[in-house]
Amino acid sequence: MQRIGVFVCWCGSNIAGTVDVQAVSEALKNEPGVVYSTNYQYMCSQAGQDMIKNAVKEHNLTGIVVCSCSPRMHEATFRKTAAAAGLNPYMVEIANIREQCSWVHKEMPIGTEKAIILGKAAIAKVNLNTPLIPGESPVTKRALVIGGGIAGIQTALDIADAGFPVDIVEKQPTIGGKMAQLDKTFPTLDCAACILTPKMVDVAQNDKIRIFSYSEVAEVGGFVGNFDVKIKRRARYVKEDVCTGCGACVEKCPMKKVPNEFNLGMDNRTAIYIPFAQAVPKVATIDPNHCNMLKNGKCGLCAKVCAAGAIDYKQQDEIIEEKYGAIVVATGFNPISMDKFDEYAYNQSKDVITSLEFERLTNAAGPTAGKLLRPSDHKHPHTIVFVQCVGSRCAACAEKGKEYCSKICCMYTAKHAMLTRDKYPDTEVYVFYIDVRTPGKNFDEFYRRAVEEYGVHYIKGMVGKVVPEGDKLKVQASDLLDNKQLHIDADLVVLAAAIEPDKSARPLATMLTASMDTNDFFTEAHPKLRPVESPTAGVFLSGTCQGPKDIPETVSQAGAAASKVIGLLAKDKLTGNPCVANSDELMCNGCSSCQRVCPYGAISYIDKEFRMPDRTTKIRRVASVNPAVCQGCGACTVACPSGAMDLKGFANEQIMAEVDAICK
Amino acid sequence: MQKITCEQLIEKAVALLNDGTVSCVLGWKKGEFDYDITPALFETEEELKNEFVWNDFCRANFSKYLISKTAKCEGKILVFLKPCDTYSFNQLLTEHRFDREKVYAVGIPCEGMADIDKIKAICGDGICKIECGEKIAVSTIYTDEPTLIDAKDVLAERCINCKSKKHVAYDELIGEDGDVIDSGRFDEVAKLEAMTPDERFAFWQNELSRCIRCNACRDVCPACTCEKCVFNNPKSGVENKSPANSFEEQMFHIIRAFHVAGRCTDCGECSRVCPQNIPLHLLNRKFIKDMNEFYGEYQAGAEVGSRAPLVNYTTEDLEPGEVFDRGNKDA
Amino acid sequence: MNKEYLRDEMLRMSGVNPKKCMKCGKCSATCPAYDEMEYHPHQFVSMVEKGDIEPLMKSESLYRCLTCFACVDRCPRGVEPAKLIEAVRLSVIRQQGANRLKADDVPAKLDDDMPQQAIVSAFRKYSK
Amino acid sequence: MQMKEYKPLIVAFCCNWCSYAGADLAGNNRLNYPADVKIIRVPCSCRVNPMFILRAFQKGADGVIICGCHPGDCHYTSGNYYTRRRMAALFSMLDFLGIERERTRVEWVSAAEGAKFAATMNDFAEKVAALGENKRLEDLRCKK
Repeated sequence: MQRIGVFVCWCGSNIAGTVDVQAVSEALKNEPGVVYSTNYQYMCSQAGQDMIKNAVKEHNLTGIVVCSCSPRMHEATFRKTAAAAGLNPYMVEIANIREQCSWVHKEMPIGTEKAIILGKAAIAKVNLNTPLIPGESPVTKRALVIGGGIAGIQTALDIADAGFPVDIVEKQPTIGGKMAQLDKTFPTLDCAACILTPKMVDVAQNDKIRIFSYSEVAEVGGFVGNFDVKIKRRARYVKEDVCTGCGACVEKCPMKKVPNEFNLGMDNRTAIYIPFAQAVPKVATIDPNHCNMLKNGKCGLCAKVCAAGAIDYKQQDEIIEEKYGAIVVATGFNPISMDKFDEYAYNQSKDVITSLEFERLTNAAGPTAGKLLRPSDHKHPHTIVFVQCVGSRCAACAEKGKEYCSKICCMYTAKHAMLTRDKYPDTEVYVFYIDVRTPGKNFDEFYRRAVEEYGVHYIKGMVGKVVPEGDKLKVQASDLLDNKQLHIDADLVVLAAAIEPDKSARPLATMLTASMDTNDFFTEAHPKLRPVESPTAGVFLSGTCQGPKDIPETVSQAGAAASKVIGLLAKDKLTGNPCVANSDELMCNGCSSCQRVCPYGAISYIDKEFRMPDRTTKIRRVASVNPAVCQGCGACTVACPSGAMDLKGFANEQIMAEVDAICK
Repeated sequence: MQKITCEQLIEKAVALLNDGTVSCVLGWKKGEFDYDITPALFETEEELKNEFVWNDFCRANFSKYLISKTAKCEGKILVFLKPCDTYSFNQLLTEHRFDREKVYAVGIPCEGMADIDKIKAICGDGICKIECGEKIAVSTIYTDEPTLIDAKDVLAERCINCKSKKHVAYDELIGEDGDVIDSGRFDEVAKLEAMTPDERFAFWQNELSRCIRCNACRDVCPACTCEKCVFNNPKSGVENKSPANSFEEQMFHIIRAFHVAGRCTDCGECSRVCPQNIPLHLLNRKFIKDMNEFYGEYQAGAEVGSRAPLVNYTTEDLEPGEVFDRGNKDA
Repeated sequence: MNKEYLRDEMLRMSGVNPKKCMKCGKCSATCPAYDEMEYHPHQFVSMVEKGDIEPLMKSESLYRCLTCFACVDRCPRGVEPAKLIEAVRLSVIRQQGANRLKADDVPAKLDDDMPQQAIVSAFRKYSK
Repeated sequence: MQMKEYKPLIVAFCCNWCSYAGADLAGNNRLNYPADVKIIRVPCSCRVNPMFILRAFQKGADGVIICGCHPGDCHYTSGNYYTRRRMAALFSMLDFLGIERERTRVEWVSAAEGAKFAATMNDFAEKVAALGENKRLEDLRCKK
């Protein structure tokens, strides 16, 4: 039997004004388990807390009920008080007689009656409370960043800067991501490479950071502070630690007709290749689908010319196992496929391109060495039509486009239009828009400059169709403000394709038990207050895997994710919330209902041996809750048909006792 | 009349027993009365030949027995499964309740089982002998000549509304597989739904007040496989072994139906074994009907590993307050 | 006629929700009959939403729409302007029905030389 | 027997993160609702077991209301979605058994919706009071 002390707070006149506190403490004196009951003006004051501490000692209390303000206000305070008096802090219950009683009821008798009932419910619960001790788990002081774009790079640099080792897993042969493909960045028109490549070099030179390029995450186990990750390093047929990146092999490789993915297929590369000049790590990779040596054993030229002897045709995929304390997802985005947009003739004409292709066409390291030439005939285009929102804000057909706004297109289109007019003033540039969205520092100024200073024709309306005719592209569009249909003979059409999360994100989310929205963007733990954390403890989000973002936003989110990771890794031990689910193995029948509803993947199954009454043993599959991962929502307790699953601190018995006390 | 003969099944069982595929056979044998066929475990050819029975009264669903039998038996168990039994079989596999490797399942077609109460309504009491052939021949102590009854006329309710003649799980199939049937199994539920709340209350008061809490429904139910039922567990807070009042009866049946909701395959065993003839299956069917209507068609046990509606969700689900506005119910 | 009533009629007949329109103009951009029309597809959507239907009913534009459904196919929001135009057109025909032939009057006007196709069309047209 | 003015007894299960905070806000703003409403704090609406609801009715409650975060806002991401399905099924079943449907309710109340909390409780209490005592689902033995 518990020895419970009841402490009724007046809260000045806040409670005492409508509740007869004296009557409440008197009435509760005779409840089961109560050995002491009193009231005081301010229970939360130092004097009030001392009163509680003294009573614990004097009356040997095992449980405390404080009838006061909301537990959201002072539960933590009174738990500390209890702990100071040597009691387990979870032996404290609060009866909320201020917010939910004295403040909402006006008449003293009614308020007093309800306060007594609320007090009784709290006493009934404390009678069934058990001391709870938060679990502790160690923290592996190493972070994993999945994705080596600007988001992953920035996160890794920031974490390493705090002194923690970081591994980056990147599925391409080099880090750098989409930003490495860009030419200039809005609204400042910095050269993307000039600001990105120094960061890539920093990563390469930082001894806290390891880069697993050409690699993928294959399996994730464990939980916050203790993730076990298997990383698959795909064979690149070149010894990474031996290759000097001299490029002799690339020069000699006879297979020169492989579409170059870095330039989006607008030119060719060799079968052994280094994606671009500033690649990190700067090592060659052999594309097994095109290498003659790997396909049919003939050639071997690269091995012959490699002075370092780095070529290894026998290399195999390799699985690395590593432990991590925290995981950052930075899987980024891709432009959506234009295949379904027949009206824009993307598949019919080489001169209809996406904006990312346009970036490569204007980039000095691109297929045209920075000269703006049409892909079809390498002539200078004189009339360029930009079409915005291609596949963005498209609610009609999920296969075709995305319902959301891709956020970055308005600004990069303004940039493209402006740069084109700047370099080639003889070019007419049309931008067809639905809305121009420029919320950002210096964004609207930038867009207005494109219109006012550079004379870009912004037309409110959409392009309806593009028809290739001769060497022209017949563009039919509407001008809604003039209420006219326009027909433009264009030389080049640039489509601002919507962006979508990388395809690898969905299987990764499953591995991480991190939730995703219907568009495959990762869900944040709270949309406003915890934007860089995933609901799964220890998994953080960086960059466009969480939603469309421009570079400054991505970098700030990357820094925020890093600071969360640092906060986690700085701890030696993680203290959990002790109010977690707990499965009674004797009653669990292993049906898996609880596992299905757990949003955190905290429940796993173990085969457990039970002694039967007839002295035989029986092995049964039973649920086991990982208290470090469980957040204590209780979804599993209701899904469990056998009542084996219960929630500490909010046990079935405790809640029923409250129900009984209220309904008595 | 069943299409597969008893001899065929015995032959199959003996063959599998003798070639060592299985070490025992879960089948039916005669009980105290001819219509009172009970489940039994056979271990020898002799036992099978002497006692194994297959006729219009082999109603028991063996799936649940596999939980305890697979845990005890050394080798594989041969089990005969009617189409409706295969759903329970799959559902138990979904819940990892027995080791599939330890079972050799033989699917057998079923033409529906007879309801002894319907036979008694025709022949009266005092049945001393029943023979199942083309027709069911019923002899009573009061008559010399047996009464011949067409099995179709005395089909059990659950067989009239059979949901599927298709086997969803087996290692081997004897005879031909059938199809999932678009049955009228929800008609009775819909009829109740169309009543006024007062009429419904009266209906259920009448039915549930007969409950004697014998727990037969729970004990036979292939979904009720808890190690310890919440109603037997003093820690659950709802423990009660015998009903003290009408509320506890209702509570028992509501909670039981809720606990098996999404897991119940609608095998109808609960109503079959109820000694008070309470139509308990209607409660389960109500949940099944609701969930089909609210969240899309779902048949528990149709496939192993499927996710039941109550442990699943979409962000667009209807609100609890909207459930009453659906259908043709009174306002 | 009452604006709201007319609008509701159009929405009911067409099953279109013009509120979904985000005013991008792709319907009009894609329309092959644009130059023939006084009111263009996007105007149909916006005018119906405002209840400004009488000018549409009086306009020749109704009969310039080819019902090619390009606008329906291309609309990113699934608004289906062609169905709205069809609804307006239909309501004009229905109103005209008052001073036109009734389907019952058709048989009396038939003669042996009347092509089968014309008879079918007549019934279809006058029974609307 | 002594005739007393009938006061319904209402049990409100409120999730800790939204609705309990919403109830606190109602208090902060001094928004009145009947004292017949007694709140039980649960971590999430998905912690509410149908057994708790039946238990409340058994012990003499006249109405039970469950309040949680708005769908999509659950602190635990998906708890209230499960609540929504479970309670839809349970309420439909209670209705099937002839229990008055106005005695049970699920309402989504955010931490900012103090006014909605008070209004909901006023409305619910009024509806339950109109039904009168809960005779259909009540254990008569427990009634004094």
